[in-house]
Amino acid sequence: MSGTNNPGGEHQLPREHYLNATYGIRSWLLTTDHKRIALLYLASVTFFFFVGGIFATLIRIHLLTPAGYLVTPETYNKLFTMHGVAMIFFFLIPSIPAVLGNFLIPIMVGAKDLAFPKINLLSWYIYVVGGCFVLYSFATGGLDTGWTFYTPLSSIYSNAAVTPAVIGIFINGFSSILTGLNFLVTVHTMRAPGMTWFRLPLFVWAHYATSLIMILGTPVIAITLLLAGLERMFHFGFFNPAYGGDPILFQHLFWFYSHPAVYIMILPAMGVISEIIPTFVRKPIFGYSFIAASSIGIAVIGFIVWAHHMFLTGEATYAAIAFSFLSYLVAIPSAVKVFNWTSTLYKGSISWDTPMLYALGFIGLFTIGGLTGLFLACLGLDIHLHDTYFVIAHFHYIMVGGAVMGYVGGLHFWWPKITGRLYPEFLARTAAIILFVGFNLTFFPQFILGGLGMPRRYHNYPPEFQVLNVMSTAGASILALGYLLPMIYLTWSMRYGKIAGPNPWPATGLEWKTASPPLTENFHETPVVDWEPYDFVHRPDLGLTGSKPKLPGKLSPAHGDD
Amino acid sequence: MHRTGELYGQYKTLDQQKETATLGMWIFLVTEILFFGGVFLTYSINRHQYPTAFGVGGNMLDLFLGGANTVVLIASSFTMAMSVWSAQTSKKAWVTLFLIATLILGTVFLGVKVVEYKQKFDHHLIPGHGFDITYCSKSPAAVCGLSEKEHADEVKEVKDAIETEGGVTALNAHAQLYFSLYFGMTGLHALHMIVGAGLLLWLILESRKGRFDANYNTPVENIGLYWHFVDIVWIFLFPLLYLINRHLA
Amino acid sequence: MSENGHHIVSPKIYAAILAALLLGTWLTVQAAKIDLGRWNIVLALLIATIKMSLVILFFMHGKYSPKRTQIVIVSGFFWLAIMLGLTLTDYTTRHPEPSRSANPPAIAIHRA
Amino acid sequence: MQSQLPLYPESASNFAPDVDGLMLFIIAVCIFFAVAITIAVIYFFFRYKRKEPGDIGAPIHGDMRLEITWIVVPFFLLMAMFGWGAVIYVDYRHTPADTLDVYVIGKQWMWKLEQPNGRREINELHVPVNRNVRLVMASEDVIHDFSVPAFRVKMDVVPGHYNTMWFRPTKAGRYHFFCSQYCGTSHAIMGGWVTVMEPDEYAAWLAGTSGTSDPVALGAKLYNELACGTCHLPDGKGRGPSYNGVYGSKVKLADGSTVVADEAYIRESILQPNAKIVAGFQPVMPSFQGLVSEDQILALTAYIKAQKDQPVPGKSDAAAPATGKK
Repeated sequence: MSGTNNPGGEHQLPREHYLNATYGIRSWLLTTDHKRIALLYLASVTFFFFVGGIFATLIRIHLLTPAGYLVTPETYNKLFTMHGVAMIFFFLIPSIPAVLGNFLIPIMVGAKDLAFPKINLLSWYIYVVGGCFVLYSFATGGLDTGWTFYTPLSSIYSNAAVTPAVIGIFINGFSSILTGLNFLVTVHTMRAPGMTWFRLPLFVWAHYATSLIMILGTPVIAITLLLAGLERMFHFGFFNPAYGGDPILFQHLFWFYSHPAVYIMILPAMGVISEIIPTFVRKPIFGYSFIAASSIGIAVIGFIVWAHHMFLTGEATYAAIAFSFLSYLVAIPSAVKVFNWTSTLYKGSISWDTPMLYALGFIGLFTIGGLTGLFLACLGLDIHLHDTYFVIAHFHYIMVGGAVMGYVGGLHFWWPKITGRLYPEFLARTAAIILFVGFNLTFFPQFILGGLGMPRRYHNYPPEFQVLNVMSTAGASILALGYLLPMIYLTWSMRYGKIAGPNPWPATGLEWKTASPPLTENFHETPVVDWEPYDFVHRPDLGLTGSKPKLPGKLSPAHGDD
Repeated sequence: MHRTGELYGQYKTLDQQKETATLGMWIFLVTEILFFGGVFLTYSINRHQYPTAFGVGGNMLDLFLGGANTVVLIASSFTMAMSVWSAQTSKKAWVTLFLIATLILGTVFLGVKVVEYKQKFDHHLIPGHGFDITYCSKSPAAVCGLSEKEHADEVKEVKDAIETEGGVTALNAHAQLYFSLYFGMTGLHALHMIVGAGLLLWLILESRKGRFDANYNTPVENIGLYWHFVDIVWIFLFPLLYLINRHLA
Repeated sequence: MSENGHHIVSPKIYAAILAALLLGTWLTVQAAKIDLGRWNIVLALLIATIKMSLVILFFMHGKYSPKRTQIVIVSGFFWLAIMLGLTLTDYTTRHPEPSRSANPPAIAIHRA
Repeated sequence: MQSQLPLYPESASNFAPDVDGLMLFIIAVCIFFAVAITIAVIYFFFRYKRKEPGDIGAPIHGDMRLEITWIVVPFFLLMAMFGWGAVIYVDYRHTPADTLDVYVIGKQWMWKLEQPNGRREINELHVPVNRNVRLVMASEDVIHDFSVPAFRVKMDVVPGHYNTMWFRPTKAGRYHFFCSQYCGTSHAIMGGWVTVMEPDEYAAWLAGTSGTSDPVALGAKLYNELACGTCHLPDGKGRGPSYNGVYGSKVKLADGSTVVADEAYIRESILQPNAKIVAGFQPVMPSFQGLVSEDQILALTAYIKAQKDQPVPGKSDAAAPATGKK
């Protein structure tokens, strides 16, 4: 562990912390401590991740042969639908915000808790109730509409258990809204003295942007699915062509949320990466204000690009051109982030710890995911690539290569803070590399499949596509192993890991100024912030005594943008 | 939930606590704006496409009941504002009285809504297999409680609409779209009213204990914000649903 | 930020707003009875928007709220405008391609 | 035609070169950036590896000139992609005046197509080479999508709308078409072949000259053309019952009654498939009223009769009668 430990020898766990403050099942189920709620979320999103993962595994096994290997078409359709619903609504959207965000945001801004702790607990219960509805739907007939619930397939033609699933996602939406509301209010009103807006960690900026999307977008998906549900249950006609309704309108409403929802998944991961990189490079992040502003930019522009999912529905040509243009604009803030992260590495002091490996993996995969988005935003190419495996590969690079890598990397980075213990470094690096290799082997062939024109959501396919599908399935089996490993050693380390101490890396944020694990109130007394973010030079408390490289003459630190 | 003036652990001052609660409420209302925005959008697109059928549907609603309900709801918004004022000026008895007045007005609104829904049911205007927009014009005037003139107007209007829409099937389909939206929108609104009534009931119970005064009135103020928001939704629903084509009738 | 958002609005103003709202309701009903063509809807929405503004500014104390709250309110409507506006760009600029063939397909039209 | 590991589909329409050119441009830009970033990351990763545990990096906070550069340069590249793409798209959405119009109906889970002269096809599309073809498309139920990768075109088929798309095939041959918008259970088999023919061949095909007069052979040909075999598998495991041995047998219906499978029954099953539903099957078959002439029905009946002596695999005689629609 290349020099990651504080000087000063062995550490001990603090005598009292949030994990041992009270005991018993009630103390967890009725807790209002944001850190415990984060762990409740950790358990529940992990559950859904494995539910979704099992579906994914079955899908990939099924696609080994052109004729379909394993299941009937009905079952296959249910598998990919339930994979999507479980992963998107119950894993990716809550993963980083509700687990890491919940745990860290109050500590990072120097508060004792979120603004509304009871609402925070409520949002977890809402999540659980929504999740139960969806699991009920999975268990009683499944769901075969695709996670997009396009009408009239979902509202009229499907014979599966659509209604409970729609209700479940509707309910779950309120969990998301309340989390976002809590974060926004907390960032506005609960900052510690000295914690100005431009001293906020970029993780908090990213979550601020995410929360904007959660509160502005989620109500729209809630009402949309409610309308589709009413159409299904009571034969109301909102989108039903038999009554003259327009199924395309459903898509407008659906994507008004569901496109920004992609940014709900990726922005927090970008926040995680923006924390990991300066810590392991030991230098200020390059272009702090540009990264912060690009988070907000992505959130805002992300709201005005949704109809690029609908270029080929018969949407007006003029509208399609406008949405394609806007979609290209959203590429710029994403690119700005990637360039700034890369530049941060320049003249750093880079350690090869696990979180850093995840961060670099993230940069690579997100870059590919982002760049392939340029193909799909392009009107001319979308005619060819729309609804093919190219789309599948693209959004898995963003969501799995981006969001999940960020999540797992973040879990490793803050694991010592959450549990007070370190994970086994060698195993963790191995797992990171397995994940990276497995991921690329799984999803890169799908770009080629998409270019060849293989449509998505096919339970069988023409034989010429087989080689690439077999490669993809092989990659998926490596990927599955990559996910099981951290699951095992992280659980193991909760009890047997080496004790970490308050600031093992060391890092500069407020969360590292308190004990690991923190006490229930986070800080003994309200901290006062008098340092700039990611500043290692003026922080003798970090105990870094090594040599400082000379400043290059060309790139002076003072550009007023920090 | 909140005890009088108590400061919660996560806050430093009472002012911070109040500011936080108000900001939180407003952010919640923003989500409500977008929530209702989704239905308003659905309404706009469909009305844009089928103006005739929507006009016929709108004229089947009872303008008197709708108008009266608008007045009732605006009055309840006023009494709600007054109860906030009473709390801010520590007139504790008046807080309770104004809250009770608000609750009564809200209940009247919901009662009228029930009467209207019943009427629509009797007139075969519930979307589904029994839906028939021509029911009242086909039946004798008395069946739908119309005067001879009103009935004659409706017969003519429906006849014209059938012509414009290109057949009774098309008119029925598109009018069903209108009534789906009518029930969807007013139903969602009524649901919000019911939630609001529950919150008011809780406020009244708390207020009777003399909880709210100039120092502590956040719950009255925030539930007041919610109530006004629900009023605003109706301010838009009324013209959009009831007044589409009144000049034809 | 004005005095912590604790501004007390006098009942007289509330009463005046009540009167204005009732007047607005009466006006909108009367306006609907006149045939103004496409302007009927514009007028109805204009009156409703004015009524809404009165409720927000006075009943909901929007006029006396801190700037931050006002930004929250405005951004809510701004996003609503994005949703309505951009969706309408699609619907208002669609021009269905006229079928150049005189005989539409017979097989097309036998929907259940 | 296809190698073991194909990388890109055939190029067979006027749009294919346009789309491919743009594709190459974007791929080039993307590879440039992806490679540049990867090289930078890997180089920095090794070059600035931490030497001493206590080392820190140079406190560089940013550089305005760089920020502006990497906002402005990508912006222009993106606008180039946008503009180029928009040109192709506008071309694609504006049908030229002189098209051959083919009507396309999507239905769970088959395609029905009608040529300008009224000739109908199921899951097959015949078009002449080098002629602008417009597809006018409607759906009977859910949203489908007509997609021909070799032509680089696709378009959703939406219930309640007519959507159109056009292309000009540039190379004779047979190309896959797919349903690209998920439409329910058998989405994956809702596809077929586009046959691009030389103009004279197409004219001959359109006139319906078939070289055979043997009704069984004609029936067999129709059986293939109408894609009856998509559902009516010989082993009875398809979505429709098997024909094998059905003629003259007693067929058990869903309502519990029985009917003898004679000519009239077969004809009715083709024209009004939902009038009598065989026990154990769903009423999913579309009507072929207007799609097949009376002669063709006779040919099909002859073909079905000819399957009389073949045993039904995997089924005992007692269970065998449970078969028998078109």
